[in-house]
Amino acid sequence: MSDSILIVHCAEGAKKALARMTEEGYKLPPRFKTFELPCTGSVNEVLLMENLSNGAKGVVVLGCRKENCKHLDGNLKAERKVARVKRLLSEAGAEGRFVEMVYAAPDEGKRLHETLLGFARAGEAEGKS
Amino acid sequence: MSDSIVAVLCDQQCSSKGPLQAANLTKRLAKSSTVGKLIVLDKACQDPEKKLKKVAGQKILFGGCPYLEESGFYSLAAEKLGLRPGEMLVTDVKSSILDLYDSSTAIEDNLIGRLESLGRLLADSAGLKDRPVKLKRNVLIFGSGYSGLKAALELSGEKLSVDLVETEDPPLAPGCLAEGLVCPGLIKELTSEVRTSEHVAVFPQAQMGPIQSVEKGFTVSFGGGELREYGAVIFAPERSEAPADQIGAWNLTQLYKRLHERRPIKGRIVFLLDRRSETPPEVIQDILIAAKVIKERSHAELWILLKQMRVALPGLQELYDTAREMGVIFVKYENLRLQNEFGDFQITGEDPQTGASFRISNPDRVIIPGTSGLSASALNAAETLGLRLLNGQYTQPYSLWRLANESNHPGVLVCGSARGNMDGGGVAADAASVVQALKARMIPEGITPVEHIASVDADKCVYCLTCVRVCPYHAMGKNIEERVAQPVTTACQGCGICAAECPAEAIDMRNLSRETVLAAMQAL
Amino acid sequence: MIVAEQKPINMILDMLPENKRVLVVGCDTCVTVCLAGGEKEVKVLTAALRMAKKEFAEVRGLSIERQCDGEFIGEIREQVARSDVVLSMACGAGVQMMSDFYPDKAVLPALNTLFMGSNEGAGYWLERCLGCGDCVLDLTAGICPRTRCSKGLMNGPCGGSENGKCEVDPENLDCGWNLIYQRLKSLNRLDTMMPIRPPQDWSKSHDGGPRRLIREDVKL
Amino acid sequence: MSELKSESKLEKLLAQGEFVVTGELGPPKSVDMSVLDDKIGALNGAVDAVNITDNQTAIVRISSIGTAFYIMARGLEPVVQMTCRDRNRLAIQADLLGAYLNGARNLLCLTGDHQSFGNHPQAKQVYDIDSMQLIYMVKQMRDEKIFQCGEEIRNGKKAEIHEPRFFIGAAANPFADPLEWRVSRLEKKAAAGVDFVQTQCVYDMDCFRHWMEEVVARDLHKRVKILAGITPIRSLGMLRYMKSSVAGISIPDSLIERFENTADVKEEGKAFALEQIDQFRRMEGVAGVHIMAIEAEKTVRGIVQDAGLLPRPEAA
Repeated sequence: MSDSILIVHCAEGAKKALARMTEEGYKLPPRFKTFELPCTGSVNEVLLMENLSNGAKGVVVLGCRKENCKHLDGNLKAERKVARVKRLLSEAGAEGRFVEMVYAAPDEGKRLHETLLGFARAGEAEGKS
Repeated sequence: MSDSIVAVLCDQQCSSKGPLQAANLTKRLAKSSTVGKLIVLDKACQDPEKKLKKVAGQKILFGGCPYLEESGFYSLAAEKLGLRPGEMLVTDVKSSILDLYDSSTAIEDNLIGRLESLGRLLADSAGLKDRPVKLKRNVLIFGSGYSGLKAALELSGEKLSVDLVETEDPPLAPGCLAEGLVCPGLIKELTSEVRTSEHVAVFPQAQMGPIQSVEKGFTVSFGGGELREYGAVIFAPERSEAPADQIGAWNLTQLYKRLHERRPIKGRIVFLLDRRSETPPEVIQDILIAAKVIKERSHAELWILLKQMRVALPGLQELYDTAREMGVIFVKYENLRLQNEFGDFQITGEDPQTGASFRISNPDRVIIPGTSGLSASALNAAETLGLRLLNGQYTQPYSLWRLANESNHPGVLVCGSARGNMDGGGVAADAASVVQALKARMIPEGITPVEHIASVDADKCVYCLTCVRVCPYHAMGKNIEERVAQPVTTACQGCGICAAECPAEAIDMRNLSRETVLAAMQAL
Repeated sequence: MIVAEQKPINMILDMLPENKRVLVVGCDTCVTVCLAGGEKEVKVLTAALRMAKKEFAEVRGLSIERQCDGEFIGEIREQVARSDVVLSMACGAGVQMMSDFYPDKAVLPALNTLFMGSNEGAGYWLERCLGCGDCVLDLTAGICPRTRCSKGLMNGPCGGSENGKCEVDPENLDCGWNLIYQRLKSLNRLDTMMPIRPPQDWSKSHDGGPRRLIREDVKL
Repeated sequence: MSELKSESKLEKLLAQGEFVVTGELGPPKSVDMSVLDDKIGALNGAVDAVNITDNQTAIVRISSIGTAFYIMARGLEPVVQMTCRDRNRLAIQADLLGAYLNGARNLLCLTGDHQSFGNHPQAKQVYDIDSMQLIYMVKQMRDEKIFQCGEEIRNGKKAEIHEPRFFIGAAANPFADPLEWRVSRLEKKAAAGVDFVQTQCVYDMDCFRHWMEEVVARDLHKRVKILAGITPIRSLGMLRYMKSSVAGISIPDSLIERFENTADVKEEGKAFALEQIDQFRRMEGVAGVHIMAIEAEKTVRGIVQDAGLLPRPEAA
């Protein structure tokens, strides 16, 4: 297992939130990788599970703010997939891997940065213990 | 066309980073299975045509700063290099790579991973060869109120034929005529114009079934089982205002009605705003106009009590000032109490800015705007037609990324009251903007499907209809003869939700197939 | 269709032997349509097993057209030969066919097979047929009393019918007999509810032993 | 007086035109006989016959038939309740033969509460036949002298026929939905061969009256003796619980109000029961009352006494 954290984000609000984050000067450690999809609604369990089983430490699904999905409720659909994968991981006892859903608006650079770093820190703490 | 991908990076140091180590990157990229060539451009924004001529006709992965995208540089470059959608991929390298990571040693790794990942996506993509689809040149308008009539007339002027459907009686503008809210002279004028227009057909008291997306627009079923085809649909239903929540109070509809009938409104009048929720600016504007009319007609004492006092609309400040000049008393309140003891009615509260308390004794009339939304029959119609509702009230989802008049059916536009609380001027402007959006859809060249359109592998499809159920745009249909799901390419918005939900993995998004996406993610 | 749901992964892990080669086999028919055991679910389960706390020598996945038909099961002979355990994501019929075909392999079920039913909308399936072998839908307005009534009554609603709901779950479960009554009423056929229906011939159901259907007209 | 169908005292009293009173006894959950003896003492002489419930609300208790033998030995007449939940047609017929052999003469045919309400919700339900089919089966055994399968009830081809002759009862619920079909359901039970019914406990007198009017209009009261159900109100909580959580019981708001505004709920409950008995006695088609004082058998005698229905008549 590598320590990389994959951020799968949509091409709308979440993309803009990431851009805003970098514009504001908040930086991510290199273990974070980003990948763009048209909408987080196109994320499913296969995509999350295969990324994790292929070695990613964690996958963060980053979507638009809840009521703001361009495709109506793609982000909410993604949240349900993330919830199922969380359950699968815990049932399978797949320790040390995680999956999270994050909603971000394009004006939330700082908060997004804190949230993402939080996942990295939580992962590290787990690794040490 | 050569199979290898050409990566082009801009190295103008607009961002704070140092120059790209082009030679080093090229060396490392040589191992790549997808990216064949790397070109580092200095100041890509300045005439790259010459520099890129050599690679014209190859698939190009372009990376630069956000300015390139904003300035329309990419589309210009694609045009000049003769690249169709699917043959060029662009990425905001400066902000998403160079600025994202604090460790400068990691930048190179990330950049390579990124080029590799996007290179895979591009390598497997295909240039778009879709022919634009021409929509049928007729429009269905649901609702014959002010905005419906206005839109019908504008469209008929464009030689588009319009079917105007009204479920109530009389067949044209029943709501407006019943309430007399909008100037009756104007309504009469519009209705007679519509009646005489050769391009507008009126369907009184029609019963409609669900709207179904098809390639050339929509089919709509009518009462007798008749199926008609349209290029576009406008949903312009009836709005209604809920009664004021205080007994004896008026809502705005009741107030307008009295104003319209020129019945006197005298004495101490209190507009009580923000009682339940924040009052939208257009309502404040309405109230100021009403206040002005009342003041002009009688010696009323007018109070406007607000909690929020948002001034957002252009011209509102002006109205506000005017009203002040007229002697309307504006009070911002907190801790408001309404007391009614044996007919002795008192409104008390505090002004949070001054801290002073105020008391209004025995007002002659309290006007509390009710929440405004679609009427019950309009909501019913929206449900029947398959339109999604927002907060159970409006058909236009509240989203930063959607056009103001889009419904969840691409090509079904919502208009007037279906978009919320609007005054007369707003409705007219709204009708005009819907007509504009619709004309853009019906341009003679037709509409081109989006790049990441869904495609169904007929061999894998088990015809379970999961995709048909989950598509937010009703863009997935059934191919009854082949027994497979079939996307309506003109309605598909390329969100990929159907592909994610398909249990047989039979759906792929064009230029974004699941194998490519996974491989690209691995490349990171 | 046959409706099934996945067993929790920890239960699947409990039955799988450690350090063996596992082949996860999906079925492209009913269980794909009810989103329990199609190609997508095979991939999800395969990935989950690879990450699980229990170690396996190998986890691979594939899906075949129908696990209730030997023709298709035979097609994966080689893949099965290269593994120690087959984890079937088909209904109970498929699991049994699979173990009939590969008697020297452990064939384990990944699903709980639930019922024969319909898809009532995204994420909602409803039992509609018991397979009792003695259909009475002609008498009950096309609504099966044996399936839709919690007690499988045959002669009208019991006293637990309130506001059209069944007392067993008054929030979510329709009273089957109320549905029948209302439909018959609207068809003006309430008279069909009055004759006393005799006790059912359960020998045509499972109570007559595992059922076999043999049709001479289509035999080879 | 028409010919009697059984040797039941209950049938005789009804045939004599007496306003009968039946009670109900829920067998205990253990073989602690003292509880049973207390209940027997409370009901002995206060009612004409006593229903013995059959695993009521799907909770395991002493069997209905076993308890019936016990109370018969102590001078009470049982009404054996028989549900379709736990037995198939073989077990039911065998149990009926056994019950008859030991002297039981009244039978109440019920569908039975769903097992999900009881203490074994994981149990497999039977429901091989339903209450309607049960009624018809018992009637066939008595009048046509055959088992459900059609065989005659005798030990061999040359042996005499000895059939069990039960006075057949059933439940009727005028308050469940669909309301307008409830009289038809009674009519169907009458056609199946039921001799008497005991109704769900009545709280909504208007609804009950309406149902009775329709019953009388269809002459069903002449084919089936109707005993109106009464469960005395013992607490406000019980009343509210029944309104909110028990299907097939109708409780008008006015009744809840009445009990909210009373100081002594138990006294008021008794007064209400007495009012009801008074109204039932004057209502056309009602042949008696069935008092279901669940786990409060002690209160029955007082109610019957104050209603002026003591002492209970003897069968001629």
